[in-house]
Amino acid sequence: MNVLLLLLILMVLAGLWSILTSLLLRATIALALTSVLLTVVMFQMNAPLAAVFELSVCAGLISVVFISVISLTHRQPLKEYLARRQKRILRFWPLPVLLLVVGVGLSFVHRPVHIMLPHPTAFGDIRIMMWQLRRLDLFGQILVLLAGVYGVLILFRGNKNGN
Amino acid sequence: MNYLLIFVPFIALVLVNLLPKKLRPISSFLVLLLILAAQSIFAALAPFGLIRAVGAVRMEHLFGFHLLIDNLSLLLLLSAGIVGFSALMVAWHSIKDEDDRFNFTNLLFILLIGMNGISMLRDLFSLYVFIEAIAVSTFIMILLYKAREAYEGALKYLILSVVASVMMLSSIALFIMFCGGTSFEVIKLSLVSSGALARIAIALFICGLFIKGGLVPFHGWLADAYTSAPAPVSVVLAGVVTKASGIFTLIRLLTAVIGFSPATKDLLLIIGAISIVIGALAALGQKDIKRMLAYSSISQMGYILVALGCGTRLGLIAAAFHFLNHAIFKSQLFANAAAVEEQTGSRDLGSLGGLAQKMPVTGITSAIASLSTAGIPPLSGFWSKLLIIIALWVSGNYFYAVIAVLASLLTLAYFLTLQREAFFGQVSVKVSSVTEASAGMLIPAVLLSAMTVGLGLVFPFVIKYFVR
Amino acid sequence: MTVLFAVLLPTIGAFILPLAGKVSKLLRNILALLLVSCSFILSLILIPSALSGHIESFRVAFPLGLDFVLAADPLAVFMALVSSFVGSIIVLYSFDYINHYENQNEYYAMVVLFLGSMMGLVYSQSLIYLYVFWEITAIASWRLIGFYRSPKDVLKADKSFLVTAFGALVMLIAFIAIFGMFGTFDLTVLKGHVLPGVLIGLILVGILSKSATLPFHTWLPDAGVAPSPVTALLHAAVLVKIGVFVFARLFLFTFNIGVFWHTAVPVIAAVSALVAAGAALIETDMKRIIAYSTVSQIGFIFLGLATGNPVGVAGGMLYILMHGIAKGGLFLTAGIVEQNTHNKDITKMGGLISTMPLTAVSFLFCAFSVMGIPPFGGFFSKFMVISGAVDAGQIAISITFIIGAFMTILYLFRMFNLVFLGEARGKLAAEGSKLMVFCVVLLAIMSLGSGILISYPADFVRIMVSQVGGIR
Amino acid sequence: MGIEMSQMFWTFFIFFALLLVEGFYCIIVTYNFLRVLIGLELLMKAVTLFIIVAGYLSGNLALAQSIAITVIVIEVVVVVVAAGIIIGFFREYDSLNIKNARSMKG
Repeated sequence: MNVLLLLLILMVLAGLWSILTSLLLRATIALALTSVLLTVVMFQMNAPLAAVFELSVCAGLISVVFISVISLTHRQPLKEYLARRQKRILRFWPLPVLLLVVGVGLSFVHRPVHIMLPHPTAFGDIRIMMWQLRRLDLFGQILVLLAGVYGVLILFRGNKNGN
Repeated sequence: MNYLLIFVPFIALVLVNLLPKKLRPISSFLVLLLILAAQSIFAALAPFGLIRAVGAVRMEHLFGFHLLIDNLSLLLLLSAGIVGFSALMVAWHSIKDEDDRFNFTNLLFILLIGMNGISMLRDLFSLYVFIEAIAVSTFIMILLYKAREAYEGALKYLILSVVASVMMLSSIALFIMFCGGTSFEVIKLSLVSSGALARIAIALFICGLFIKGGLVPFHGWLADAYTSAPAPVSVVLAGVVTKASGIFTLIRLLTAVIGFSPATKDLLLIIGAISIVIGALAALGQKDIKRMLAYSSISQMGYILVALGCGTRLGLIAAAFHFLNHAIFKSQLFANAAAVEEQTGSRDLGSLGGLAQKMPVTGITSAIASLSTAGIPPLSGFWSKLLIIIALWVSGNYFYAVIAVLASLLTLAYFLTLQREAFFGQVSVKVSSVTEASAGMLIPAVLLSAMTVGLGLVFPFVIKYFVR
Repeated sequence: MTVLFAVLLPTIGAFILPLAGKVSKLLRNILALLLVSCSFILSLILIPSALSGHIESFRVAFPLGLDFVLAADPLAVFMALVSSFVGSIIVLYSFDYINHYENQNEYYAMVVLFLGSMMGLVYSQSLIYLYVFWEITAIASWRLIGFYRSPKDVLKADKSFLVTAFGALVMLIAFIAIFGMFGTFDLTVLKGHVLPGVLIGLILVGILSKSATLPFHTWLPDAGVAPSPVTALLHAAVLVKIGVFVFARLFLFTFNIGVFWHTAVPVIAAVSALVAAGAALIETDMKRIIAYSTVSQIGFIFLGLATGNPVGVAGGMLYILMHGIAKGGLFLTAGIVEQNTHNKDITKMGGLISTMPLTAVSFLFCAFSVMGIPPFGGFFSKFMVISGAVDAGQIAISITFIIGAFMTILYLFRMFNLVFLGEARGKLAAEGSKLMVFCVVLLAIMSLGSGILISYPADFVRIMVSQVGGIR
Repeated sequence: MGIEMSQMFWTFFIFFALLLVEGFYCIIVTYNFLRVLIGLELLMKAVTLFIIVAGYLSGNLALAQSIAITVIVIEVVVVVVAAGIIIGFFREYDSLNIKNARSMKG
């Protein structure tokens, strides 16, 4: 439990860093770090399969996507960037305070909750669960992926007009 | 039979993409047209028991998941079939580029599968996955032409859609924790015994659906997305897609899982009434045809919501019937807008005028659809609004009934503005050389307005099938 | 079944007219006339059954109290006869009037649809179908008022649509409330029930907005931008009569209304009659004068119907007939004058009696009938209405209406003077086409004839009134 | 078990809430579409965490994992599509500033 707590605190801090940092590249790295921490949390919670997915897809693939987008779009001169940096602080300093307030405030809430144990018919094994009970989700996933493929085909194809 | 509704389009989609490049666009068009027509006919005739016998074949063991068709599913299947059909017809004539056209058909395939899935699902998370499939293909569809303002519409939609997803997923997590599963039966069974957090989960999910459906506190994205989308896309988007993922899912949840508690009823009535009024008022001030229609959509969805808010059987029937009607007349109005844009190159009401003389078919059909939306008899929109108002009155919500009645006047006012500025009136100089749109654009408009009139005339005869 | 055909022939036939227009103009015109006169003939056939007390009806049962009921009781047959007769003459007149404008197909379709839905309205015995046909007439009048398509016309068409739709929606609320109370829309079932005052008020809003009574009267003079046959249709045959008819149908023949309304309605009617007559006195636009005159005359009809005694109600009913014929004639003569002089301003006309004598005399005959000069038809109806009001003990209101009647004489004579007598202030135009003149002469003779042969309509009306339950 | 379970739930819930606050703050305050996307990503992270926590606490990890995997797949598709849109937006407007997208009036 203590390890989990530490990991979760680190995760929130990494998320905070990704927002506060003024360099987009650093923000991406911080986001990947958040993902990695989430992966470790998942391992701690006995969810290895989801953890592997999170690590490879979120920490890996999404970071690659982000970095390529940044390299394609980010052309800010250094001077402008330094000037902006000062202003950014003004907009973002309330966030840590807000986090602190929310965190402390919520920690006083301790209403008892009744957590329902799984339905007796539920299968404990993830393989059975995924391949036998959640087939429709898989079908839906394929659908989403297909849509994504067309998205890539349409969106990343250059403009026909040549600009 | 049920499985065919999602597998046939899926297999067709895969097969069409394997064809040689030259054959793809035309074959995909024809195949999809055939599927949509078949689906519409199936859904329209099923209540009369003609196809029920065929559909009774049990294939559950083959695939291992449950897809159930009830009358509510047929409603969405029918709407999706009709609207998809019209959108495809419009697309075939308004999308000039072959690749774009092929991409549009492919995405429409995905939308269709998604909507058919939604109509038959009995699991909250699967519902979410299908909604997301629809949403992703919608983002892409809006950007089909990569028009400048479309990026804004798509981005706004994307951001709010992800926020909605977050709400829905949080609620799913809460359901796993407090109800022990995500299928409708499990949730329904344990909802009685579970505490406040399960209710929060319900509220979160409904909130997410409100965003997806563009109801009033969250309606910001809807007008932008509808307006900036290419013509055929806005037909399918306004006609059925946002309704399928928003309102339809809400109806499904209310009837199959949550039930009507006084708090839910109040929420639906209040949000619905606000949507009706704000949507209509916003539409009144618009100069862009599509934007006006988009706000009108919000207003009409408000009607469906207040009908649901009655919590009675009659209210549900009214909501379902208005859902179908809205799919018909709104997609037709967008098809008319597409025809106008195609022929005049403009959607600005200020620069149009007297088009009814230049484009008589478009003019007449749009007048029919407008009046139907405003609830003027004997068109089909009147009957659904009448049912809504009767349902509200009988269930004792007199105040909302009066709002619903008087808001029709606002609806009539903005549609009269639309008719006056665009169709009815003298031919303005800018459109003096305009001709009628091509036959392909007119077929859906004529077909849909024939449905509006026909449904309006035979409605008293078919109502017993609805009431049952 | 005769009832069904009287309704369905024109309503469905209207949509065939544009197709017929593609084939030949003449075919379309003849067909339009046939459809409207068919309703007239079918209504004539219905007279014996209506008077015999064995009322012919047609019914299809639907769930939710939405039964479709048509019945040919004396009130319905009387109204149907008046509107389809005046309507037929107007369609005949349109042959020559409308033939040099665009959108003729739409014109004929809408006119026939208009009259068809009027038939549906008068014969239907269900609140909801009453509302349905009521709104179809609104659609038709919207298209017809905007016939010339200029921005001003279309704006006024929209205005009339919005005002009447507002009234109709308010009325719909009352209908739904009635459904909530009694569980049905069927008037035959609802007969004899007592309505709460609020609902009567709501229905009255609808009725007053449709029949253009104060305070909802402004759309009617504005609707004068429409072609003359259309305004004649609106004023004489269909639109404003709908309100009066529904008043009679609901408050005399179906529901019992309280004593309060027997005083309140005449007061509204009196104010409306006086204000509109005053407006007609100072107006200079020919069609607007006649339009205000309609607003004023409708007040008389309301007075008659609201008195609640046999003489007054019979007077109100006769008034509908007389006013329909005479006002139709006035508008059609105004149409001839307007079309030939290209002018609507009465201060810029004069002396037209020398070039268009038949039109002038017809105008005078119709005007006499509206003024209520014996032996024209209008005299009897006006006399019966006022004597009914006196019988009911409403002396003050009767005196107001007599003043209104004098004002009618004033403004119609003023108009006749300025347009047809004196020296020419504008160009002198020739007589209208033979067909158009024939129509107005026919109406003028009818105005006189209905007075001389008053016993026939009076007998009919007496039988009808004897069936009314709520009359003291 | 009940009290301990409640305590654990509330602990995890606090972190879930904190991540949500971060994400929403980022979406609302920043002017850059890429940063908005980062905010959305943080939200998705929070939700994924919450789903796994739900499975962990209720002992229904198989279901939670399969749901989480599906969510991750959908998430990546959405991010890729969003990236495509953002690149296109940059091509059109030569900037990622959100203020450029305010040309449409509500």
